[in-house]
Amino acid sequence: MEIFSNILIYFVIVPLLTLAGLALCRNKGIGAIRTVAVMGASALMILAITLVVMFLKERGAGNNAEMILTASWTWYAPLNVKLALGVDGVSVVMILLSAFIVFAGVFASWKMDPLPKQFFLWFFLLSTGVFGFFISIDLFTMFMFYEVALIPMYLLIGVWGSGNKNYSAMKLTLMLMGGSAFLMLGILGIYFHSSADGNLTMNVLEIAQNNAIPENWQLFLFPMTFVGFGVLGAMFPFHTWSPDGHASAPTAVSMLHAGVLMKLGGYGCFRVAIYLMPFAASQLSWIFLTLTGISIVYGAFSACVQTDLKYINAYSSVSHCGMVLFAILMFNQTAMTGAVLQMLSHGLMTALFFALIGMIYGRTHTRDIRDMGGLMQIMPFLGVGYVIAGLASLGLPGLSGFVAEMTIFVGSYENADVFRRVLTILGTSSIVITAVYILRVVGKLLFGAVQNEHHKQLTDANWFERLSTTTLMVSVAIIGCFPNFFVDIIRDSFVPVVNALSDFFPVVIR
Amino acid sequence: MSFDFSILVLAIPFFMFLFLGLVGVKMGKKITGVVGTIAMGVTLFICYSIAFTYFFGTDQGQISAEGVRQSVLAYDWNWLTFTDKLVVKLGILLDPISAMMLIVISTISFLVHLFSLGYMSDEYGKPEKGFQRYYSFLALFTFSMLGLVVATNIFQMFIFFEMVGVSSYLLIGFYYTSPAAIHASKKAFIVTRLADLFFLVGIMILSYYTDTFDFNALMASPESALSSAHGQTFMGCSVMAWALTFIFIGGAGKSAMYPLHIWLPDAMEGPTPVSALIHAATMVVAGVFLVARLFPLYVLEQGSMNIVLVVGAFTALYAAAIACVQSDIKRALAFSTISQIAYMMTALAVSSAPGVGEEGGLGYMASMFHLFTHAMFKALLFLCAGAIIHAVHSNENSHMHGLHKFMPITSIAFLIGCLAIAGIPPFAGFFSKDEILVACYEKSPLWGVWMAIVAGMTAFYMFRIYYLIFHWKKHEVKEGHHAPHDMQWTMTLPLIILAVISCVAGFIPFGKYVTADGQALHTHTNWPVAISSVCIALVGIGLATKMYFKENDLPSKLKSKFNGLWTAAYNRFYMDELYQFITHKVIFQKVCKPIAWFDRHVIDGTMNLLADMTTSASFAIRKMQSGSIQSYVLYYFLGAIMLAAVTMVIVLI
Amino acid sequence: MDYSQFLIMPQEIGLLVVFLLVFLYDTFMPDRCQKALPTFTTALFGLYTVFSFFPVHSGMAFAGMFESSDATWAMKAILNVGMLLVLLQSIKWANSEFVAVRRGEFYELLLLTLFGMFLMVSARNMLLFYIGLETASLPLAALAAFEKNHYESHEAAAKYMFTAIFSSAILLLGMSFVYGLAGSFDYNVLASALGDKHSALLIAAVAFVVAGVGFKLSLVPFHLWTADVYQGAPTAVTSYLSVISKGSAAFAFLVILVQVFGTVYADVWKWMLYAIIILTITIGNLFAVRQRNLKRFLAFSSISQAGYIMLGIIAANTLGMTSMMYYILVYIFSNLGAFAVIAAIERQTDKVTIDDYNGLFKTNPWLAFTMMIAMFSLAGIPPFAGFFSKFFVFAGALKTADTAVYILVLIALINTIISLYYYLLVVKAMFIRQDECSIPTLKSHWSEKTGMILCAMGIILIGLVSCIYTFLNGVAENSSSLFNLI
Amino acid sequence: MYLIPSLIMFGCGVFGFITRKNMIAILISLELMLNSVDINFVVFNRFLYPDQLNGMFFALFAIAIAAAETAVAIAIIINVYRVAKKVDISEITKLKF
Repeated sequence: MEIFSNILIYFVIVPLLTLAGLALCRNKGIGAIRTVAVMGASALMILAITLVVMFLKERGAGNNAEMILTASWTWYAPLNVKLALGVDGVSVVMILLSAFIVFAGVFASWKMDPLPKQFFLWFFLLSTGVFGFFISIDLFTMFMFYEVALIPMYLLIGVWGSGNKNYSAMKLTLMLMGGSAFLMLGILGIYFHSSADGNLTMNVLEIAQNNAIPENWQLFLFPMTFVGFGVLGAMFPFHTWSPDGHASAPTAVSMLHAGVLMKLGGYGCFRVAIYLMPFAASQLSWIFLTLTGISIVYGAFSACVQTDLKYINAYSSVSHCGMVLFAILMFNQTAMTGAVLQMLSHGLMTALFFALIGMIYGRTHTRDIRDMGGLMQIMPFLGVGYVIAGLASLGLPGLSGFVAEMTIFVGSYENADVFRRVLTILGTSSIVITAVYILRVVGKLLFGAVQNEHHKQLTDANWFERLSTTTLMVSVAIIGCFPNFFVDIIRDSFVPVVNALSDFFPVVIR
Repeated sequence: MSFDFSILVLAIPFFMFLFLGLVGVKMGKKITGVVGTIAMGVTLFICYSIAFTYFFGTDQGQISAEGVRQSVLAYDWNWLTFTDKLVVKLGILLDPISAMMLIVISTISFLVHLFSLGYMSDEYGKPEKGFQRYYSFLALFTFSMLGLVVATNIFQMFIFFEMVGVSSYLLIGFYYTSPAAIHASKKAFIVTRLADLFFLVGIMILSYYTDTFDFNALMASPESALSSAHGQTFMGCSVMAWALTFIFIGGAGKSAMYPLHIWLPDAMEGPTPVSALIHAATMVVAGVFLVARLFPLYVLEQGSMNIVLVVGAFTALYAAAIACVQSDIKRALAFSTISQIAYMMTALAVSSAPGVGEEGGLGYMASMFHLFTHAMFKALLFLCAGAIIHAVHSNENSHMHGLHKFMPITSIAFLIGCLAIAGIPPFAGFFSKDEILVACYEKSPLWGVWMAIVAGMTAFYMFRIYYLIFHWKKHEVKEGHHAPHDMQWTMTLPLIILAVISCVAGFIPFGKYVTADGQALHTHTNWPVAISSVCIALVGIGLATKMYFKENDLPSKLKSKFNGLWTAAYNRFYMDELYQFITHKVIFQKVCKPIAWFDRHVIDGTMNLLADMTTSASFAIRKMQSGSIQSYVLYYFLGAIMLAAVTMVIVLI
Repeated sequence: MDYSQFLIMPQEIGLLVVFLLVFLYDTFMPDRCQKALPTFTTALFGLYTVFSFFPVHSGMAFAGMFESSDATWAMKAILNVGMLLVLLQSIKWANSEFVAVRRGEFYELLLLTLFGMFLMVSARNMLLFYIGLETASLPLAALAAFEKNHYESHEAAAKYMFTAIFSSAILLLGMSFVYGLAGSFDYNVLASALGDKHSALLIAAVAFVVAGVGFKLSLVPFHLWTADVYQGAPTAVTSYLSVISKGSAAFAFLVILVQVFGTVYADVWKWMLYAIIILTITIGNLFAVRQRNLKRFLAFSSISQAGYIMLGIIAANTLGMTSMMYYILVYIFSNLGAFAVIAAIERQTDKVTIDDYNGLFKTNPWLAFTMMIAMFSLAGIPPFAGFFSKFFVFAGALKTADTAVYILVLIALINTIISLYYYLLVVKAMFIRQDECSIPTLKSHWSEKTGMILCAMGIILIGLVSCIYTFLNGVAENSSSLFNLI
Repeated sequence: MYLIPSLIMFGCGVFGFITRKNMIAILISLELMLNSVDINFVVFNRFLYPDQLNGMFFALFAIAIAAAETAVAIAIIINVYRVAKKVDISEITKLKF
């Protein structure tokens, strides 16, 4: 069949097959469950790498289309809903990121207990949503996959979480779904104004080409979509699901959520909100820039006083994800490239953080940094991993965070207006605050004397934990050391959106 | 040696970092140390070869047709593309100062590697815990520092600025079980990070207007680079002045200029060889090196230059004053370092553009010269201090006294270092310091006198330290302890080498090789300045001898007489407390805590309030469903009537 | 009389045949065979359902009183599917101790009400509509009172009956006004005779008709009977009430509004519905939040769902009509899925509160799973059908391109969050609560299992398989003349 | 004009429904409402559309259905009485909130 000749569809089929495989496993057959999960995750990783290679080949061969590997099949004809696939550089790297995190996530949840089968079922359902979102260029399927990715969080946190999990799971789900309520209205509004001649379409590319959304409608729909996606992107003041949610979620879920799911927000903001509604974007960007600017600093300051490891990371995510949206709103290629790099970087390093926190928590049964100390002596591997994640987070060159942040800052500064510059400098200040809270937690957690005598008996990481974290550490280092590889993939993908914006906004094209 | 080999300068230390870090644990401690040292030796050899090729070798592009020494771009790889014009490259740029720095860094790093073999072991020669980690970090630092000095563009410099910051963090916090070390490493990192923030902003401004990061492009015509901002101003100053000032702040952070100096004394919590390498000889001069790199820009932007001058001169005096009263020998040396670096900074700031007048560019040359000599003798002093600390297991000079008899080699080496720093001919310090003073007088007699006073104070406090360690009174060996003694050859040899260099380095015709414009600068001794400075130094030494050579109560008398001043200086004029106050009381308590509270209670509270409102609304309308058919029907009927009535009102009226 | 006109109503005739056969079986078969009556009825109805899928001729019968079109045919087929599921679920219950003696009546009344609904759906004359409505209403009162030894059942029946009569009086009042204005009961004649003059009487007429039919749809503020009746009535009846009765009324409502009052859409009933939808969705949700009894909980949830169905009507276009029918179909599967689980558990343990369901996943994973996807579908979570139906219903409403409707949809969307909250409460109880489950591992009857499996498959497939929606859209396009007046 | 008597009657019915306690009385009130509507139909037919009979027929149907409704309602009232032993409507409020 024609549909199976497109590699993109396999990003949905493979998780679904994994789901089917898991469903066939016996509840108690932990070996089989793990095998299926690892096979699924590995297959996804191989697919993702293949996709990158294909993408580079296509681009190398001079295919300059906005999206490549496009294909579409009509799904709901009355609304012109299509299963439209296609990727550009941004989606390719996001898919790659997701594949890595799913892979690491499977190993991080190796000893999941209870109900491992159900856990992995939800886990892969979530992955299906994530991958489906990134390969879609049809608003409807995008939105559908987006919600598919959201709802498993409720059960993943509710059943396998810890702490105040009922509250957190409910809050997270309701807030994210609240965002998607706005989003749905936005998408429908876009659809009904997608074309001037009545050929309404859900296809992002066609909508962008038609460029028919009236300006007053853009002003109404842009906030809807931006806030809708922004909630998932932890934009101030809609971020409060994040600390509680992350704190209660099990390790792999935190990883996947912070690592991939929050990226859906940034990706959507760029792909749907700004790309399709450049006029409103240019008119209203100041509001959202202010909010995201606040996010950056606010998250960082909040992280400084937290005592729970996961809360620290959750607030740091608020800050870092704020930077993603912030950069996207800067409307130039460099900053937007930086945003994607930041998504990659934040995805990997937060996943690493959460993996390590999960492993530490699994041993010490506490996440309060006041109760821990000197863990470096007891579990050197985890300690070193934590330091590396921390250094990546505070932007050490050679690790991913630096590359992303610098691209964002330099790109943001390209804008000549004072407002954006002041915000840029404000955002820049986060590198200091980040250093403060990262070093604070590293100092308290890893260094110093052992706080609790019982901790002395604890062991260092197991092989699967090492595999999981090493994958992420190496990825973080690869991005940090060879950024141009990624920049080359990403950069050109922003030409269309910047061109669209240039009608309304003095975009710096350099 | 071809410049193509220069990549090895970076590759070997980086490889050693990974190799020792990953495989070291499996290798055994001693071997790790030896392997690390040998690798550093190889790096040293390559650095020397390259530097010698650059200065003396056959022409590989470093000498232009007019005989001017120019920079050579050995490597330049695209690393990160920002925009079409702004591309971060990683590469190797060889020019006089970077070649000179290669020598300095590799020499000191090698000697520190060697010294650490002994220092990081206990009395029986057994290496300490974390030995492999130590060598791995040393290699990382060496890599970062070398990368910094060969940077081809300002962004590469920034990258390696960060890298040295982190390696310094890791090495200061080497004894990670000690709270003081953790605190010190954190402080060092955060303070320098704050400075780097300004550096970054400076880079952004600079690169935005000049469209380049590249040093060569910037230096090619500094005038056009500066004028590219088209007279844009911000708060009354041109944006370029802002940019350069911000960049200077970045350098000031690393070079511990007032008020960003507070991390350096604390950084002495790290192992002493590390202090010698990082916090005396190499990393702390990164700021000076940065300003020197951008010297052509600074010299045209006098506003920024004046800031550099004022900060440098003030810091020199301030740190010298504090150094006079410190009891911890490493801290005293640390303040001495701050003071000396400020010296270099001042020298740069007073320098006129090359070719202006007879002495144009003298300050620049002098600064670099002082950088070189200071690196040597300060490393010597620190390594001596390391040997002493290793012997007596304490930093406090009250635990020392009278060690001359026990450790003669160390004592002599330390004395040479002191003489060098005090500026007594023919030791190295005299020559470089002398030229700095000349350059200061050129600028204005005020600065000349000012710096001369600092020179005198330097002589005083160095000899104070010397006497307090090696003389003052007889050393009391505590029971059950070994008597202190000179160390094994790995530790003594570096001392001797550095002592020799400190003795002879002054005779290097520095001006011939390292100048601002690549043309040889012929210096001649300015006798009045030279003589006066020696006199001042001698006065300082004499004073110190009077006060501290033999145990007496003069110091305590003076102390009680100037109690306020003494206490203030001893407590470093309360700068740390001020920072503590700002960070903890203001930022932490007044910013972070309220924000966290706001988040939990207001933002989160709003969300919870929405949920609660829904629930309470649900309870509030509960009565509607009273269970009575009659009320149901009443609602029904009223609903229908209302529906009709309201619509009638709206539609018909 | 032209008997050929009966040919365009094969579905009604088929239903009558089923009814007659059941009646004959009940009356004349020996007692030992009576136990098989439920199975017999279900099987027969299954056959009939398949039969009802065959297309019918479009046309009018009885002097324009009865219309058969693709849309009515599809609507009836949808109702049949729902009916079949209800029948499947009630087999075991109908054979239970107290019900067994009257099971024949149960099925006969049920089939009769369905017949009444068919008339409502096809009616193109006020009189036929009224007769259909009453035929659908009256037996339900008897059915609600079916559990003779339960007091609640009787109370439910009383409440239903009194409110039903009251509503029928209101409806009649409205109809009498219409007659006074236009002098006819025929939809087509009425539409042209009413014109677009806005007299007070016309507005009152519209309001009373809306109020009268609003009773069947349990729109706020005409909904107050709903929860009590759903809770008190036997679960089989509740499930029937909640989906079939509502679905047919919605369709008939749509036809009346657009055909009879089409001329006053924009000024009059659009705004009435506007207010009613907001009230319905919000109040339904707010009440549902607190409920602990699952049947009562589903009653309020169904009230708010009715609000969403109304969005398809306020759209007053073919897309809205398609979406509404589709919504009803999806809603049938989702709601009946939930009721199937409730009925199965209630039959064996008599437990119907959410707290009883704590930890259900441990003891009855499949029941919990079915319940969960039903809840997710009702909440509108992809990939379950509820997501698609919600999306389409919003799309239909927004096609009006009216800014006010955007606001309405936004309010509806915000309400989905509240609804998600209470649906998740059920999921939470089943999956997350770790307490000891008070419900032992149950063995469901084959009929219940089949019902649940059908529902689950429907919930999963109806959304993903787009041809159903596309087909319904084709059907609605064929009836686009309905919207000529808008 | 023609509406006034019937509307008054309808109003009485509603008032009766809401205020009476006995279920039978309520049923009578309901009948009052239904009958008032029947009057409407007949009156409209007679005065506005004298050349038709459809209003009359509608009224007939309505009466018939009202009779059926009354029958079922009485049956239910009897049932309630049998189980709960009361016909007071204000006590039939077990199901609420």
